Amino acid sequence: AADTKINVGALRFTSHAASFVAMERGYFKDEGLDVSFKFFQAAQPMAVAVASRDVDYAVTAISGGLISLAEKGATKVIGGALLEEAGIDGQKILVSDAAFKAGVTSPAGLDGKTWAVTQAGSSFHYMGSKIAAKENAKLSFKPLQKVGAIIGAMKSGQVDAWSIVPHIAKPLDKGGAVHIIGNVADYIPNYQVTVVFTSADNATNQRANSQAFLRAFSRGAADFNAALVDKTLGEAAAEDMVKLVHKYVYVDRPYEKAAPSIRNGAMRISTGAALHSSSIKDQLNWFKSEKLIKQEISYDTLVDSSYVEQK
Amino acid sequence: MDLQLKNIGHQYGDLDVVRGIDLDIPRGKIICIVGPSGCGKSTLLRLIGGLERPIEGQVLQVGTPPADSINPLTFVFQDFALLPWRTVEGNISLVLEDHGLSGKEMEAVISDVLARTNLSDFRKALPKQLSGGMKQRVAIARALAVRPAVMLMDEPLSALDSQTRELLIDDLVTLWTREPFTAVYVTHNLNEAVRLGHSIVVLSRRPGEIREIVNIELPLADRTLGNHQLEEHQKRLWQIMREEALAADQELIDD
Amino acid sequence: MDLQLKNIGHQYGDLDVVRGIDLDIPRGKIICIVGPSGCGKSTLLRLIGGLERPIEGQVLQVGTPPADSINPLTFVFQDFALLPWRTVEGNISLVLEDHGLSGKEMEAVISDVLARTNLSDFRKALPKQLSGGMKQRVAIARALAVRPAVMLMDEPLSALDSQTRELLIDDLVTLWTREPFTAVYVTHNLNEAVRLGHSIVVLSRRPGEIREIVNIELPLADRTLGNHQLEEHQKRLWQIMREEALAADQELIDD
Amino acid sequence: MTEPAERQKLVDFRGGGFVPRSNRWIGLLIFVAILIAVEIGTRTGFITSLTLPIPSDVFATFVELWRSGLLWKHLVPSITRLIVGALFGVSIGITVGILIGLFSIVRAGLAPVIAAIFPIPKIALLPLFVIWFGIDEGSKYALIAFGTFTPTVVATYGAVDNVDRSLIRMGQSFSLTWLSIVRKIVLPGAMPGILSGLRISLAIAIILLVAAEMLGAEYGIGAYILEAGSLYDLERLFVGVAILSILGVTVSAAINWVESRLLNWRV
Amino acid sequence: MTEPAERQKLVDFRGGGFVPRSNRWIGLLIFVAILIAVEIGTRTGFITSLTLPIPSDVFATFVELWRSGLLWKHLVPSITRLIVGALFGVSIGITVGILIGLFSIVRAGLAPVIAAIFPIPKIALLPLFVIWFGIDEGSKYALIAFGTFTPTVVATYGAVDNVDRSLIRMGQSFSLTWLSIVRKIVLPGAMPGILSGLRISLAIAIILLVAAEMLGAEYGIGAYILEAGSLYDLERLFVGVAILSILGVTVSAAINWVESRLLNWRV
Ligand SMILES: Nc1ncnc2c1ncn2[C@@H]1O[C@H](COP(=O)(O)OP(=O)(O)OP(=O)(O)O)[C@@H](O)[C@H]1O
Ligand SMILES: Nc1ncnc2c1ncn2[C@@H]1O[C@H](COP(=O)(O)OP(=O)(O)OP(=O)(O)O)[C@@H](O)[C@H]1O
Ligand SMILES: [Mg+2]
Ligand SMILES: [Mg+2]
Repeated sequence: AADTKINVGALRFTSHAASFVAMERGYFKDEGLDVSFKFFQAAQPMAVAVASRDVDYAVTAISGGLISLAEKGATKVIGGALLEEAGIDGQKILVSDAAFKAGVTSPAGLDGKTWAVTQAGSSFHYMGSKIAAKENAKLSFKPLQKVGAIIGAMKSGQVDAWSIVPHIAKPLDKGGAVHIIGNVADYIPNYQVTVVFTSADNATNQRANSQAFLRAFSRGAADFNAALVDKTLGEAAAEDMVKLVHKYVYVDRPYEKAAPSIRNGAMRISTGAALHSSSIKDQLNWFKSEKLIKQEISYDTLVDSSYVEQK
Repeated sequence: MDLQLKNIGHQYGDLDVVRGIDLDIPRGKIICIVGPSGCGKSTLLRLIGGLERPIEGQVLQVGTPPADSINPLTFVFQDFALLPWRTVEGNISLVLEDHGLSGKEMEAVISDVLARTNLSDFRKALPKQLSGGMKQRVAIARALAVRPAVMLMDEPLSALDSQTRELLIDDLVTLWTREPFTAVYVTHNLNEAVRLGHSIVVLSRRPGEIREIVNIELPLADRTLGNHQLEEHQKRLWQIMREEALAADQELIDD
Repeated sequence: MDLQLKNIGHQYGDLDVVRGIDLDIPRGKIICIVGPSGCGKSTLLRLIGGLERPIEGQVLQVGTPPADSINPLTFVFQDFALLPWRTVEGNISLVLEDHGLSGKEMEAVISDVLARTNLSDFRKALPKQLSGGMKQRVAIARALAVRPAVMLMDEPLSALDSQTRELLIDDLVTLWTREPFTAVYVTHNLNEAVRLGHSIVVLSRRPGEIREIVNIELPLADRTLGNHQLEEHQKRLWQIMREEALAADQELIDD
Repeated sequence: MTEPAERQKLVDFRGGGFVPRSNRWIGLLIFVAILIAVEIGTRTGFITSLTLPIPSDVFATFVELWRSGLLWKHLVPSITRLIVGALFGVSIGITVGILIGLFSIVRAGLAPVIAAIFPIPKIALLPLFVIWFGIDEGSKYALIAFGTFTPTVVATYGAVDNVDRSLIRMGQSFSLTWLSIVRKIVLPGAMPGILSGLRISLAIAIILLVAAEMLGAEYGIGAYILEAGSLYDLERLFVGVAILSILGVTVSAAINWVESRLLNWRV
Repeated sequence: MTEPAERQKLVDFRGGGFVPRSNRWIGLLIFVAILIAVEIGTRTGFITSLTLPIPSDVFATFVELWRSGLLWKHLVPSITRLIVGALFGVSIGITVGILIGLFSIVRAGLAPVIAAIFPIPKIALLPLFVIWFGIDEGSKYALIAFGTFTPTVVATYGAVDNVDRSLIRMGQSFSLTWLSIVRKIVLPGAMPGILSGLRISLAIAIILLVAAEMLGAEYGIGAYILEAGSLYDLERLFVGVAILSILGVTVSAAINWVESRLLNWRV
């Protein structure tokens, strides 16, 4: 299949770098895919866009919306992407300055605090719940819809705690208005943060294309991991990678300002797009326990496990 | 073409407005209809002009209208009813456009009626630039443009101040004298009625019935301000109407 | 209390409206002001009543108003200017409320003026329920309620149909005969002017200057419809004014 | 009776028309027809479940919401926010509108500012509302108040401008005090315009409920809709939307009622 | 000259007032004054940097945006969306409004439906718009069209209702055809009402730009604002808001101009 036209949905985040690398280094072309990117401001419309066939493949966190769409027979998860791995710089647990001064210097002190989420059923909600469960703490969750609103609320001390990717967490911490008090990876090991998904039709009827996409995506992921996560290729290769990513992320900032943010944002992307099924099952169970999705939804409703290795 | 009203009666819902009106409107005469306010004068005129269908009785056209008449029954309204977004000229062409006249014919008609109403200089003016008297002269020009067999005039002068009214009465008399037209002229002004009417129909208060028909023989051109014979007619009409008018004025309006 | 106008002149921007008006308004007389439309009659009245400040000249109050006068200079407007959301009674109490009358006094005044204008039965009616004639009688009752030294009436009858106008002229004559009041009465209706005016001031077209002052000696009560002497006065006034009126009517209005 | 030589005919009728009247029953019928069409379409699969929910499922969801008592838990805070927010926005809006209507200086200073802030989308300012008013009820009230404020101001000063100047001159001619003129003539005269402005402001207030409840709201119709949207739960989404729609119709009916009471003096 | 016994005095002046006029200069002055106050407030730290950005920084950001050429990259798609969406919404809205104004059946059927969909917040339906109209320009046009549609319909049928019936009767009395009456009397007569409705619809269209560009928009003022908001970048947020505000003022000025041209017949 030479030059099959496909649309790939993306957010302008470092966590989507695998696709950008595959595009820039011609891996998609090698697979006979003619990719054009569709950029979104939020993950949720991207899931809907895959369901409506406007976008063929996309990467996002597992959300209630994504599961509902799978339940309606519209979408399928076919591979894994971002991964929390002990030892690699991952998502951070943050507290506001006020909470920090009041003694919440480690996640153990979170009991009775407020935890910011964008929406019920978002990954923030899941992380908060898991951390609270581990620490035996009671959290109250504040839905604030937008990351910007959460940052505002954190800075002004109106919510106590939050978790977020490192490239947002670190500069905030440096600014002094919030403090990093822990790593998500310590609480949710092997957390499959984001997954690759496509429409049910693509998953069942366009196997060749889907496999081709996953192959190219995996090559991009491997390059990215080697350059910025494992740093096995040296500084020059790292800088090359940062420059590549900068074409898509923080485009309106000068390179010098963008580079640290991109480096900070580097997290492991699953090798070979492997899926950590135990993590996904855990997330599904959590959604059910929160009554956010129907109880009868199973792992196979959500995931087409015939594509990649299931860990 | 004459008009005949046969036992006309009309109601709005439960409200009896006019009742048992029999009337002949002969060619070339001006019939004035007077009566206290709310007695159904305007309604009667709308019935005559086919803007409303009488619930009882018939309005008959006797004979055929002249062949060159574009709109045999033509209204002139109290509030002028000019389109404010069209010029004087445009307001006249409006009523000619639907009748397949050529541009030249239209132009000729417009120039003619504007000349007859002394409006030639104001051809391009918008209604907002005109005084009330001029506006009503445009409305009269527009009515003349369609060569009506009968002009139906609903208090054409009562929105004007009395000086302008005086001037326009003269205009109408001149127009009629030059070329007699048939008209039904509704007014509540007895002075106007005796100045313009060949016969004057007095309606009772609502439901409007014909109280009396007064014929005035004096030629229109001789009916000048302060003519004694006219004064007598006017005084007599006022006596007929005074009580009806008083009662009509003292009625509460219920919504 | 008399009023004296001394060399009054007024402009709106570049527009010269009235010019060099000298006039005495003596106690107990009705002065009518007539003139072509737009000649500044209303402006002159507003200057007299202190609603506008004359650019040239002075309006003087000679003597003090009677002690019981609540509002010495009181207007009666052409459009009645009744508050549509207040009843007849409420519209009258409006003008008394700011003057510290007790409830009882207010009640007495209201009953009195309503009786004088034959409106006692319509006390609780809203303006929308009243005919035009009744509305103007409410406005007159309201003016009487403040016991004016001078009534300033701006075409009080010209929004009414001619039958109602006829009735209200009688009312005004009766009111004046029973208890003479001072009034400046602006109108464009010469018939009204000769029926109500002790003297009639004729203004020229804009800028309004005094063309002539006509005094009529005949007592108001004797000035009936069709009176020959009045007809003569009216005819004479119309001759003075005809050309001015014609010119005023043919003017284009520029915005 | 008539001359035999002359042809007689009835005068042609050419009036009538151009007075459309609304008819409640037809309106209801159309609603029901649309619902039935969608029901059949979704049940037969002609309309996919991604596009629209099945109306009867929506209704069932609504009944469930009602039975569970959650309906009130969502409705009460939303209505409270509506009332408090709109009360602030409308009362400040009317006050400012009247000041603009009465004083040249205020008009010169504020009218352009109002015109400039009108087209600002309130959701764009959400992050700032968090800082300015917090994430509790304060910011929700503020957002709704801010959204109702501008249209109320514009409607009010338009209404004051439209008060018949001849009534004001009348008041002056009877030497009424300035305050009397404002209280007894300007305010009641502006009332019809203010009330019809309220129709728009309150519709906007309902629309803004969703935006307001983006900020840390656990309960509320807006929060309910947002959650349903993020879970792509179409039944609940449509229940929420239908509730807002009913709310809008109710508010409009309430204004009708106030108008029929307060403005019965209108012709 | 005058009788010495009688006291003379000038008649009291009691008119005037109640005619506020706007004055562009004062308006501008107030704007500048507010800006300077905020500038001083933020620079001295009296207003914290969390609350408001420093105006001069906002201006610098704007200049930078302009220099980088990105301004046009954002502005062009947004304005295209505005124009296309509003064109659809307004033209369909006017058509439907006129039909409602002219025909009883249409009115009975559609007027209540319009009243019911008016208070539905468009952002609540965002997920559905993606399904219905895709993520490309289609859904953005649709959202803006939908948002302008309802107010336009309401304004238009109100305007048609307000066309002077006596003019229509005049047309009938001259035996004009139905189509002539609609074209030459009803439409021009409704124009003032339609244009003033447009003022509101177009303001709403600008507001909806932000909602529309939540859906897969790379460039656009709304997308720019959303991105700035999600990064809590106040300078850029305010640049975006200011652009929308200027857009709103421009559109309003454009309508003024059209009115002065098209409606010069008004008194
Ligand atoms: N379309 C209508 N529907 C209901 N009632 C009407 C309608 N038109 C007129 N009427 C009522 O019919 C009566 C007669 O009205 P009409 O306008 O014919 O009176 P008129 O003699 O012309 O009065 P005026 O001297 O005030 O012009 C009035 O009571 C009026 O309220
Ligand atoms: N407030 C104003 N500002 C500017 N021009 C005015 C104002 N009031 C009146 N004019 C103008 O002054 C002239 C005289 O107006 P005024 O109303 O006094 O005339 P009038 O004699 O009462 O006319 P009419 O018979 O029509 O009532 C007119 O040309 C009018 O347009
Ligand atoms: Mg009539
Ligand atoms: Mg006047």
